[in-house]
Amino acid sequence: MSNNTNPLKIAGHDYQSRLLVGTGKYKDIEQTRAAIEASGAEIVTVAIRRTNIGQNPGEPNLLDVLPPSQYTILPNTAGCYTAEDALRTCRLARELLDGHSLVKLEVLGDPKTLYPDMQATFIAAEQLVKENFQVMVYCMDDPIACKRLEEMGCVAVMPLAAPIGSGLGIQNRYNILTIVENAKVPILVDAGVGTASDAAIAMELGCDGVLMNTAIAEAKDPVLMARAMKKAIEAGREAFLAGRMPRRRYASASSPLDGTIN
Amino acid sequence: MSNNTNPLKIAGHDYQSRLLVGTGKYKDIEQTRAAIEASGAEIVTVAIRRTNIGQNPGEPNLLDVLPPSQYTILPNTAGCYTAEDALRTCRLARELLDGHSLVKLEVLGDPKTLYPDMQATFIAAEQLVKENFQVMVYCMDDPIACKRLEEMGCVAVMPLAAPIGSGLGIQNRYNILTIVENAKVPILVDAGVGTASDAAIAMELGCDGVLMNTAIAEAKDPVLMARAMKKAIEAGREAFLAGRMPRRRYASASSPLDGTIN
Amino acid sequence: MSNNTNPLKIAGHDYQSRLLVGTGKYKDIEQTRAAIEASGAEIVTVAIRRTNIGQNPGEPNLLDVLPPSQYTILPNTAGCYTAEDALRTCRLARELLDGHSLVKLEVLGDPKTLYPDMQATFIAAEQLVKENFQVMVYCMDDPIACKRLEEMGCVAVMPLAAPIGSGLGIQNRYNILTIVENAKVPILVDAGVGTASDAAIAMELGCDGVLMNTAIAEAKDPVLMARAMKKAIEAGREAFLAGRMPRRRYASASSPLDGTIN
Amino acid sequence: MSNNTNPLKIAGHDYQSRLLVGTGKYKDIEQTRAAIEASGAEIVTVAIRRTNIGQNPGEPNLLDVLPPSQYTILPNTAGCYTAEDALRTCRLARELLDGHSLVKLEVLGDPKTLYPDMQATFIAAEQLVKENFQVMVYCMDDPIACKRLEEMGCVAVMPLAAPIGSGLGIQNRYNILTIVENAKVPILVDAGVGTASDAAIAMELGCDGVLMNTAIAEAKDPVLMARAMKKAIEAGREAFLAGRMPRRRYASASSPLDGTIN
Amino acid sequence: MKLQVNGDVLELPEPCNLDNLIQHLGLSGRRLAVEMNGEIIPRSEYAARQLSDGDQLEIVQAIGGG
Amino acid sequence: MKLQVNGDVLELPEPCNLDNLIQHLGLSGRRLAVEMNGEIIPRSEYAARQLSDGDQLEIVQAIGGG
Amino acid sequence: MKLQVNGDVLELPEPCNLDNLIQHLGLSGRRLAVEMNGEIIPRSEYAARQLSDGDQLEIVQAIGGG
Amino acid sequence: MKLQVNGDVLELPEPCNLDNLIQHLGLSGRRLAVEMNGEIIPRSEYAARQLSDGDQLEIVQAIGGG
Repeated sequence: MSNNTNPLKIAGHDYQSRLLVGTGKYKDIEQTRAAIEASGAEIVTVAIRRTNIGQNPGEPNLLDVLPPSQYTILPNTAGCYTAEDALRTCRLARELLDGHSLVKLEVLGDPKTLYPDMQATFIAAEQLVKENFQVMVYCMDDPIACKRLEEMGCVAVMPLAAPIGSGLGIQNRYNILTIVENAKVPILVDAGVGTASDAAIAMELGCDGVLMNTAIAEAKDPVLMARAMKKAIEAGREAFLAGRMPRRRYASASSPLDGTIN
Repeated sequence: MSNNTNPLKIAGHDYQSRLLVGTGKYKDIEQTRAAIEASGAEIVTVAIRRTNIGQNPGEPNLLDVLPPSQYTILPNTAGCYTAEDALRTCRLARELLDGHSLVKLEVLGDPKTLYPDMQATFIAAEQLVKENFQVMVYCMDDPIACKRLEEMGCVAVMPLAAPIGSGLGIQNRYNILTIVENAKVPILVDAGVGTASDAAIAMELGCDGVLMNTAIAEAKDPVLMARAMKKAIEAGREAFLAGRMPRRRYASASSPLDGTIN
Repeated sequence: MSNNTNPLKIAGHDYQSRLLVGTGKYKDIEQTRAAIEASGAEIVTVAIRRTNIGQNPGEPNLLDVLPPSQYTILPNTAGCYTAEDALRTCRLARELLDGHSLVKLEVLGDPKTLYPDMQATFIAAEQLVKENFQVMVYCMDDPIACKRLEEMGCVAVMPLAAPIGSGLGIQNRYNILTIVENAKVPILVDAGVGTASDAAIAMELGCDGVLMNTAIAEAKDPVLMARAMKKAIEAGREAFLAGRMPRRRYASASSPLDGTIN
Repeated sequence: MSNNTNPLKIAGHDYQSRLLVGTGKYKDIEQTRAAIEASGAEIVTVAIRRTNIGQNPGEPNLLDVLPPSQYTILPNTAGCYTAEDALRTCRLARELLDGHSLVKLEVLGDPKTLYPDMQATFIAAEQLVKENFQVMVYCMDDPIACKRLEEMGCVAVMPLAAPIGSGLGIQNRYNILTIVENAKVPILVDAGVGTASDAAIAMELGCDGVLMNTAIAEAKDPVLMARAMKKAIEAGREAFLAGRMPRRRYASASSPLDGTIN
Repeated sequence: MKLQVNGDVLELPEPCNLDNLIQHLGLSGRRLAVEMNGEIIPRSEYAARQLSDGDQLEIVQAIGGG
Repeated sequence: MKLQVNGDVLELPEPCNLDNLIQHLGLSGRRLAVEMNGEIIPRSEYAARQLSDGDQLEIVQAIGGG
Repeated sequence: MKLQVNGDVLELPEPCNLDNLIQHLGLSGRRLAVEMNGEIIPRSEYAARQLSDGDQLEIVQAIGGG
Repeated sequence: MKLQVNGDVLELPEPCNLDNLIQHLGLSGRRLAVEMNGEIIPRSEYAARQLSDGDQLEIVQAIGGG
């Protein structure tokens, strides 16, 4: 059996899990912890937000249940609609995480679709690379743009499957396939996965991993769905490595034709 | 986390695995054994064929590597185009397996599609039930016919996803969904699965299990694909039980909107 | 340009239009008339129902606005759940239409899906052929069953695209394609078309025609939709005859590559 | 019946036809002429290329059979991989066509996909608008980018359905739908249509028109396919205006339920 | 006598033939078909067909349907 | 006597029972099932079953199939 | 003096350094990052950074997000 | 003098204007556009435009394209 334990390599680090998860939308911090543990994810995204002045200091902190010692914390720039806001957010994140420079860049173009503003994304990506950030970039499923982002020095390129939180699954498989074929850095599908088979399909297309949040957090049973996603990612990866059978329009018998009684 | 370890119940027996596999099309008997072990399947189908008179008696026998003590052997009627041939094959199978009466009935209508002849299938199913066989029946994805077969006393109904050995995946999801909603006996998708995500989709539709052969045997690496299928079936089952998020046409942010800097 | 005016031949009659329409669900009889005129249909289906005793005799009668002199009236057996009811309905229809023996047979299996009961359909079809009816038969998209109905002597076979009135479009294109390839009698897609492109797709698959009702009657503007359907059927037929381009995964320039300035 | 004869308005001109066609890939100039006539198109694209020095002067010229007096000639920048080449090509085209300033801008990113380089496309579009060109722009199906191009002053935005010449049909319907909903200028699907139903689907999504070349030129019978496309565009447009029926998962009878005999 | 017409009971004085019944029901001149005790009655025979107590009749017409 | 075994003609000296036949065919000890003239023969009866001219036999085993 | 902290105006007596402010806000010991007048302030410099009237501060933390 | 025309070198005797060149190339009367050293030359100016050694010309026409 071919070895399918080759790890996912991002910015020089090896990860055994190819499932990356967000930490938003959970009922509470305990459900967050339990779901992320069940997912087996090693990279978890967080948002950077203003402290609520005067909030109860005793309140548990996200990074207490997801310690950077155990998880790779991936701060994102969710909510940023300009390159400048994204840059400031990344700089704050790096200070917050003691110089950890891996960031997920997203510069949004519109609140209805939460699709990226690719022009602003290019500007922010270029500057972040200059400032020695290791940039994982959320982008359109545009093969030309994805290649450009790789050439700029992004450490991972993360085309969307469908709108963030839509759960519609991969809308354009040809684009994802083309992006994967052209890539020299990891390609992770980011956003739009709705259920386990969507994640498996992304991996069967040859993606190096999948980043999701809503599909787990908004399932009726997030912890069980997290476990399902872990298996779906592994199943899709192994199916990709195993090499699927060819599609045929007509049937092909599984049992031998000769030796039937009559 | 809701308990997803409820077993698959067929004819009064409990099975932990919801993946059923065929034993045809493998390179050799050792590959058959290894792939089936990797699949975790507990029910394996076999064909009933004339002994090759004068074959080397030392040649390993399928049932030596898949001992009925360890696996539930499911003899099929593959290759039968009449109810009568299917009946004779089932009777021989029962004698061959020391009275074990679980059979997979398929009466084929045409060698190009290997689709079932439903009229002949009804006739054979009715007679087999009379003769106290426990009938698992391969059939069209026709909700009315599937219900009829259940009413006749079949212990499991197995609508096709696509032509046997085509690897096209589920062609009509609405039919499978309707069949599942109407059923009181296990519904297993039989035939047409091509890769891991196809199996996950069948389970997400609420099927009780999936029976496949070509998708594993004709993968470039059958043993690795068998492992992928095991995980895909579990992933799809757990996703079904976990209750997927609703689909939305537009985006829904995973990170909170307030507290962004500016 | 290849001649695409070869008519649709059913039971020895030539029809210029390949769109057959139902007459149910319209706002009133005038809208029925206007929509059917706009559709260009020559064959229209009607239901056979008990006269409302004591209804206003002046009330306009469907056959007054759709005179059998101008339209081929196709009585259906909608609402029949047994072969016997379907037979009685067909006999009444033939008397009602002065011996006109063309009927649309449908024997339903279940009110939720309105899918045909194929066993009962076979029984009714066989008997109707014996009684010299010209049987156009509503059936599952089951290639084996469709061939059987042709062999029984049905003059047209009408597999469903999706449940009656669902508007979901063709759910299983491979089945329709296979049915068409095997057929010696006209294959008409019956039921499930929702909009113009669905009708075009049916024709591009090689179907000889399409029968629809809800897609027109439940459009916001039924008369305009009827006109759209007329064009869609012609477009799909001509595209089928014209022979579509091959699909390619990659691009192929429409403009010559040489002679570009630089 | 609602009026569906509202014309397509581009840069202040009214067009009755919503089908725009290319002039490449035909067998000869006579087939080009015949197919374009059959298509009913009023806007036809042409490429700008170096004259073949010393070619036979008697050779018929494309613009002789497609006189600008009768057709709106739309010169494209096919084959240009930089903004600069596209600009030079547009300036030459304007001189060639006596100051006619309507152009189809395409700046390509890669010869395998012929997908646009959106960064270069923005630069070229901005400059062309400054130079008073009326820019119809080929672009990704990216709702944010399409809105930006509209805001820059492009007179029509033309997202791709699939790679040029692929015939794969619309790959991402949600994107096209979103682009249409956001737009104040005409949205034309450009590239990727393969057969009549693909064109109808584009129009049903609310697009203002479709531009195609290969689907007609590479059909076995281009003239018949051109006619099919003309009808498909009208059918799709009328279906869009007529307002399709809602999709339903279950059946809805077309014939009344009461009054059935029994 | 008592007839069953389209599922309802109808009381009529004898003698009465099918033609009389159709007039009585106000259906004269309409395009109809009649099944009497499971048998189709040709239009031409309406006048000749005497009805008797307990006869089961189905009188149908064409209406809009798909 | 002439037997038909799995579609082929086989000539054997009488007397011969089903057990002898299976030995003769080198199939002893294998997991088999036998249909003789359309009837399934239980394994336990092989020795008791005398074969006679014209008997039709099907001898089957399980092989890989889906 | 008047400071702008996370978009709100905050009035504090001088002298006051960044460390004092964080204590005042009850955020001591929490994992934070601070941007002061557009510049990131390293944690090690909080005590050394005197605040003056009109300073703009952003104090952020990590929260759940996807 | 040496000109570059559509990427090829062309040798012509001076004096020669753009109009002469087009005649020389057998392109008179055809629907063309000309770019000379990166600048579009209006048709009306062809006769007035003297060519000189090293001039770069692009002469284009419309052809079939999508």
